[in-house]
Amino acid sequence: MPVKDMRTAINEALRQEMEADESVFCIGEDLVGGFGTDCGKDQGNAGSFGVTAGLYSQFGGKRIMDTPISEAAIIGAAAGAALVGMRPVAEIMFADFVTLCMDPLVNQMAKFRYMFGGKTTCPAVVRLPCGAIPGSGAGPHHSQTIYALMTAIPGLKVVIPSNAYDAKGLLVSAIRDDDPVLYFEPKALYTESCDVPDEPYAIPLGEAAMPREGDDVTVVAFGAMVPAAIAAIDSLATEGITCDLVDPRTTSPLDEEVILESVEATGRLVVVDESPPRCGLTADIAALAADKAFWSLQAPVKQVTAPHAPTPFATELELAHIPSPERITQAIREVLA
Amino acid sequence: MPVKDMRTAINEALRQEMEADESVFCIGEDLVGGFGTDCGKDQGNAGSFGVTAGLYSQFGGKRIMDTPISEAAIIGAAAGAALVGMRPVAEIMFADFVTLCMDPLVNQMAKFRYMFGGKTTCPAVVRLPCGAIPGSGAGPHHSQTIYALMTAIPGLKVVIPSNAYDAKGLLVSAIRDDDPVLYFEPKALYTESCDVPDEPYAIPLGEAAMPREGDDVTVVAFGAMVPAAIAAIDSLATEGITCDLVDPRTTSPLDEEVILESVEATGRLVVVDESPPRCGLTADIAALAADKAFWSLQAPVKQVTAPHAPTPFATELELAHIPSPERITQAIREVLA
Amino acid sequence: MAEPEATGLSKDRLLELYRQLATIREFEERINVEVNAGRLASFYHLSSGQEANAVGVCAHLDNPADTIVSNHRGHGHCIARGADVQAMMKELCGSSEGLCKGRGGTMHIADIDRGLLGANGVVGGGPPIAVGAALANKLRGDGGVSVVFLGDGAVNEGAVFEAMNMAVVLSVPAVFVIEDNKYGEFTTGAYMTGTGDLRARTESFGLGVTEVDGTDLFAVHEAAGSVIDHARRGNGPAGLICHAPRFHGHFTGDPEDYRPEGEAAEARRDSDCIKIFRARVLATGQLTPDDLAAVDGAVTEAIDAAVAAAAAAPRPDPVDVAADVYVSY
Amino acid sequence: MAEPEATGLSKDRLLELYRQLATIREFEERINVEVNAGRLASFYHLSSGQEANAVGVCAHLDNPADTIVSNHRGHGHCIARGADVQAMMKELCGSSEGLCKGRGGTMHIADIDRGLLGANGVVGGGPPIAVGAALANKLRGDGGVSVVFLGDGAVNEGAVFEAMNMAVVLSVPAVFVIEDNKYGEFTTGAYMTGTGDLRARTESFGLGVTEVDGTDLFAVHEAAGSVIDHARRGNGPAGLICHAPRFHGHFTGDPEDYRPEGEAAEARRDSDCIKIFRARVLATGQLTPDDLAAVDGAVTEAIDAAVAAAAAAPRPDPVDVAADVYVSY
Ligand SMILES: Cc1ncc(C[n+]2csc(CCOP(=O)(O)OP(=O)(O)O)c2C)c(N)n1
Ligand SMILES: Cc1ncc(C[n+]2csc(CCOP(=O)(O)OP(=O)(O)O)c2C)c(N)n1
Ligand SMILES: [Mg+2]
Ligand SMILES: [Mg+2]
Repeated sequence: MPVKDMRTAINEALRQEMEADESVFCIGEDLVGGFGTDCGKDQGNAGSFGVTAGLYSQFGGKRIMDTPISEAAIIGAAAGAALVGMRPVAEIMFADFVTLCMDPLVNQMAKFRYMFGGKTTCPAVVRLPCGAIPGSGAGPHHSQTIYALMTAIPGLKVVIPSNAYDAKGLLVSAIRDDDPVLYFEPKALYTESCDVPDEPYAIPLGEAAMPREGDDVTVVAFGAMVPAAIAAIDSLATEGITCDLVDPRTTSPLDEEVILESVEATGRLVVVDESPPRCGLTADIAALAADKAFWSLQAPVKQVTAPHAPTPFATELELAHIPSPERITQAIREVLA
Repeated sequence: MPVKDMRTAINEALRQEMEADESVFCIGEDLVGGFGTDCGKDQGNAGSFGVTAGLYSQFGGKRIMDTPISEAAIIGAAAGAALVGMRPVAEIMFADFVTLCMDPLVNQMAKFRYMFGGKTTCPAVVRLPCGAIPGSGAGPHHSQTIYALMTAIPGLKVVIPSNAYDAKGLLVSAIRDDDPVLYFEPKALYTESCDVPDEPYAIPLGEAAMPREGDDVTVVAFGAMVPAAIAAIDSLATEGITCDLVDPRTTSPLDEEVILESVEATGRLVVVDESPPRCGLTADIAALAADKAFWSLQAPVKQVTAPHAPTPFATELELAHIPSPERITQAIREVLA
Repeated sequence: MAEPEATGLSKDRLLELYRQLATIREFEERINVEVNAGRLASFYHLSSGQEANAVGVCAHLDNPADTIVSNHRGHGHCIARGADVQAMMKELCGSSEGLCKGRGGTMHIADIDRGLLGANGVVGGGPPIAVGAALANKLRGDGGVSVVFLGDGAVNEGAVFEAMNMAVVLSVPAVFVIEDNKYGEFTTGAYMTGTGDLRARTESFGLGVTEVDGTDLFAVHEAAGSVIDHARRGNGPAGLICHAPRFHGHFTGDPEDYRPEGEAAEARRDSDCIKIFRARVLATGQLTPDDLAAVDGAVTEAIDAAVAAAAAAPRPDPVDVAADVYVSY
Repeated sequence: MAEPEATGLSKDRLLELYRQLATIREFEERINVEVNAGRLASFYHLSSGQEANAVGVCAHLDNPADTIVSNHRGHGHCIARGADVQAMMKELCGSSEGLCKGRGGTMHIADIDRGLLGANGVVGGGPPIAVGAALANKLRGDGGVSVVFLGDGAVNEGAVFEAMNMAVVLSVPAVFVIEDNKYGEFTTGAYMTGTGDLRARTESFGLGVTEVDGTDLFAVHEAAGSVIDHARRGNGPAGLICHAPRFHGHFTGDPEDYRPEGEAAEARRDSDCIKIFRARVLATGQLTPDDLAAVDGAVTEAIDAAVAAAAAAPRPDPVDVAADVYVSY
């Protein structure tokens, strides 16, 4: 099977869904680049991360369009276009900037169907490059994950792929879904590769993956923390400690079943996320287990997260902010102690 | 001691702190009313909830000013004024509208001190009337609590008073605090009264209250759910079931100690909030216990929350959305079963 | 013989426009009565006095692809767009037979089949949505336009500016109808808008703006016709500013302490778009007192029926509190 | 004798202004070198070409209560406002001795003691903050002003419009300096701003706006002087638009695929504010080649020293990752 990185996988999903369905279009800042210039090329830089490369050449300015730097209008417009049946794929250049379009996300898109009596659909996708790229020094305004805030909002679906294969299949599902879907792209993973089929395929939203299986501990990790957890788990395997690793892939809906089954089998749970600790995904999963898998639990539920602090610029601090395989290993050992 | 409702208690804290400190001023929409009209009165309606009544007459337009309907500019301006040493108290008319000023809250105020190397302070207070008023039909855009989203943000402090006495003392502390504080006012409690001293007093941020003490179960409840929990607990007391009720009063910082001590004593925990369930305060507290009080826990940790749905308009649905004393009672019984 | 040229509209058309004006007025006034009588519990933003804005604009939306986006003061827009008044009244009562099953209420009335993309509880929430709907019109080439109603207070929300600019940049058929009733809640538009010159400010974004007396249905109708036509023909967005007073407070129960004594009463006396309409059509002879009385009678009957139906309508089942959050989950 | 009237500035002043221009240029160009050599890891938004905007404006901020609010392309503003270049360079390297202890980095340089309220990673994040600082100036009556720098791309953020309108409504001494370098990232300002007429649009909010050639320090200096004076005297906010090219890509490492071939080289050749300054002061005879060379030498030395100091500066201790989030917690 062809090996592709996550950037390419996402690009392929976009291209194939645009080919398959005329109502799919892309909108955002600098997705194409060069609007208004005479750069003598088909397109400019194709986004901050090159994810949308080639789409303008293939589909033209009616299917992929650059906008002013106006996040609220971009997401509001996606909401309106979706409400009348289009399938916009909007991009917020960095997830950190959802602060500027929370209203169309949280008060509009998320609530349309419910508050309009179940009579509308809003099949919009919002793509959000998120998280830190360790060592890049992106700093406090270009490193946040944001996905926990969005998971809290009834009416939104939230996707966080952890590898290129899932990225493609989940984006295909997100675009075909009739509900608004926030699709987070962990920036640290853009250049990570794996086998990705050329043809389109859909991975259902709400089904967790289990990239590692074991007996001793259940580890649940999200997005960029999945490879970190794999590293931790694989290193412990040499000592004979084996873990289930659950990658929920979507946090809303959440595949509670797979998580609970695993915890019931192992009796021990470590939850890993690169976001700060308060009211986050790790607490959400830990609380789930403390309620519904309580009688199986044999040790405290450990959360491995960033500290309650913004993401710092300096590499040493940035690396101390993002949970490392070592910290995950340590947490696994703790719940086994 | 004089009996006052929460609205009056908040008004008194504002007035007394404005009297005590020239750098305190109020800014927001319709805090005064009548700007630009010739209404022939000292002021108009004094806000949607009358909380700021009388301040304009006493302090004039330099200390309390109405603005255009521009939430981002209001909170951004509060951030800027606080950064140069003023103590603004800004109001967002309904907490639901933080969607429009998330950036100055989350990316600016919250991060200033950290990203500027610890050399700045931002002593701003943002007042946010929040939550549902049962039976008022305020609907999906005028009923949200929002405080869990803000608790997740490093750099912000979050206050949620549950009675008039605390409301005054906590607002005094919030105004005197050198960090940005989001002060949530559960709208359902504006008309609830209790003893409130006339003189100014400060309740430290980060210290929980324990309005009920008991042996069997620890109940943690926030804001408007505190009276609901009291009703539930008092009704069970007649059956000989007694509960600790922890009212954290501030969710950031959180008084972990009081919660954990209580759970260690009772071995059972029910957490109550009127927000939807995902990535919220109830999960946060449950996860805390599942980690740090694990060995004391004798039963699954139960969360009593709104469903994963927006707040509906119709009274029957609204009442089904907000946790009732009956649901709290049932959860207490469950953890005792 | 009368002078039909005076309005340029057929008798049937005039009767229909009058029916809409009268329906909105009766609807709003009845809500006020119901609230005062304690039979409605929420707070409602009434549009009495501003009926001609809604009716004059929506009269031109005859393409099935046309949409409107309304705001918190949306009953009139919804009625003018053809929403069923019984289903609306049921919604305002929170019935499960309401237009939104009682889940949205007064500030969230929507009827997607009629191109009514929702009232909105967030001031300034609507314009970006309308830009999106207009973008869909453009991409589909369906000849539709999207009209958004916003107030003279809403114009200072950042999202509104962004929407205006983006509508121009993407050249979409969005029409911004600014209803200037002189207030945003308890504060004047004159205070809140820097220059006070809303038209110049809006035009500076690159939208042609027409300003009109919103108490004169015929003026609104004519101006809206050209503005909408401009957008429909692919010339990009356009703006319309309608000046008309609100007769009630900001919401039902507003003590109106901020309002100069007698202002509302004066507006009711001298600036009532319904009185002005009646005087005009009677003067031209296009409609007779009997014609109008017949409409009045039918409207009263319709609203009576709506109120009665709403009072008797089924209540939602609490178990449905979390239904319809998603299509599938 | 030369003609000092030609610039109206003393020799000392001219030397200082030149020192600032040259320092910013050298600072930015050296970062580019360091990045290309792999010695700096992050991405940096360089302001080469736009130095005169920063220098010409900040020259007028002589009241201790004056503040500036910068943006992502902020090195020049910070230097012109008097931030220490060694502490800045250390910050860019992530040293614990950096101006922000290595926690903010290139996009968050702040120096509160010098009235520098922070660069900003959020486009459009600055203007509301400046309105707040200006409001503080007004409430305190301290005679200070608050100046915010923003780009021709940032102008379409809703918060910017809100800030402009609110500055007018509250009549605060805020000065909006719009730096038009023709691009927001990879897209032109001309495309992104509906009418293309930024000045008219800004003025429509009720701000007087002066437009100036940002490659001419003297023009910027003069225009900024009146604009700031206007605000300082209590006449409310004002705007200044400076046109000047950016020599580099949007950030270090930008492939600049969107940019017409040779555009940047041409700008370096014909629109270099430093060349233009030099030619002018040499022509008037106010400064000699030796004067300029002396400054150049000192500047190179200072930046050399800064780079060396930054390379040798202590690294932050990972245990401090969560320090200083709060004053107390
Ligand atoms: C974002 C937001 N801010 C504030 C409010 C509270 N609010 C409701 S209506 C209103 C005034 C709106 O004024 P205008 O746009 O002129 O409409 P009008 O009420 O006059 O019809 C305000 C401030 C809100 N609903 N949404
Ligand atoms: C809210 C937000 N949206 C998008 C970005 C990404 N971004 C960084 S700089 C920039 C362009 C800004 O253009 P302009 O204001 O003209 O400043 P210039 O870079 O030209 O100095 C963009 C889109 C951002 N940092 N913040
Ligand atoms: Mg109004
Ligand atoms: Mg620019």
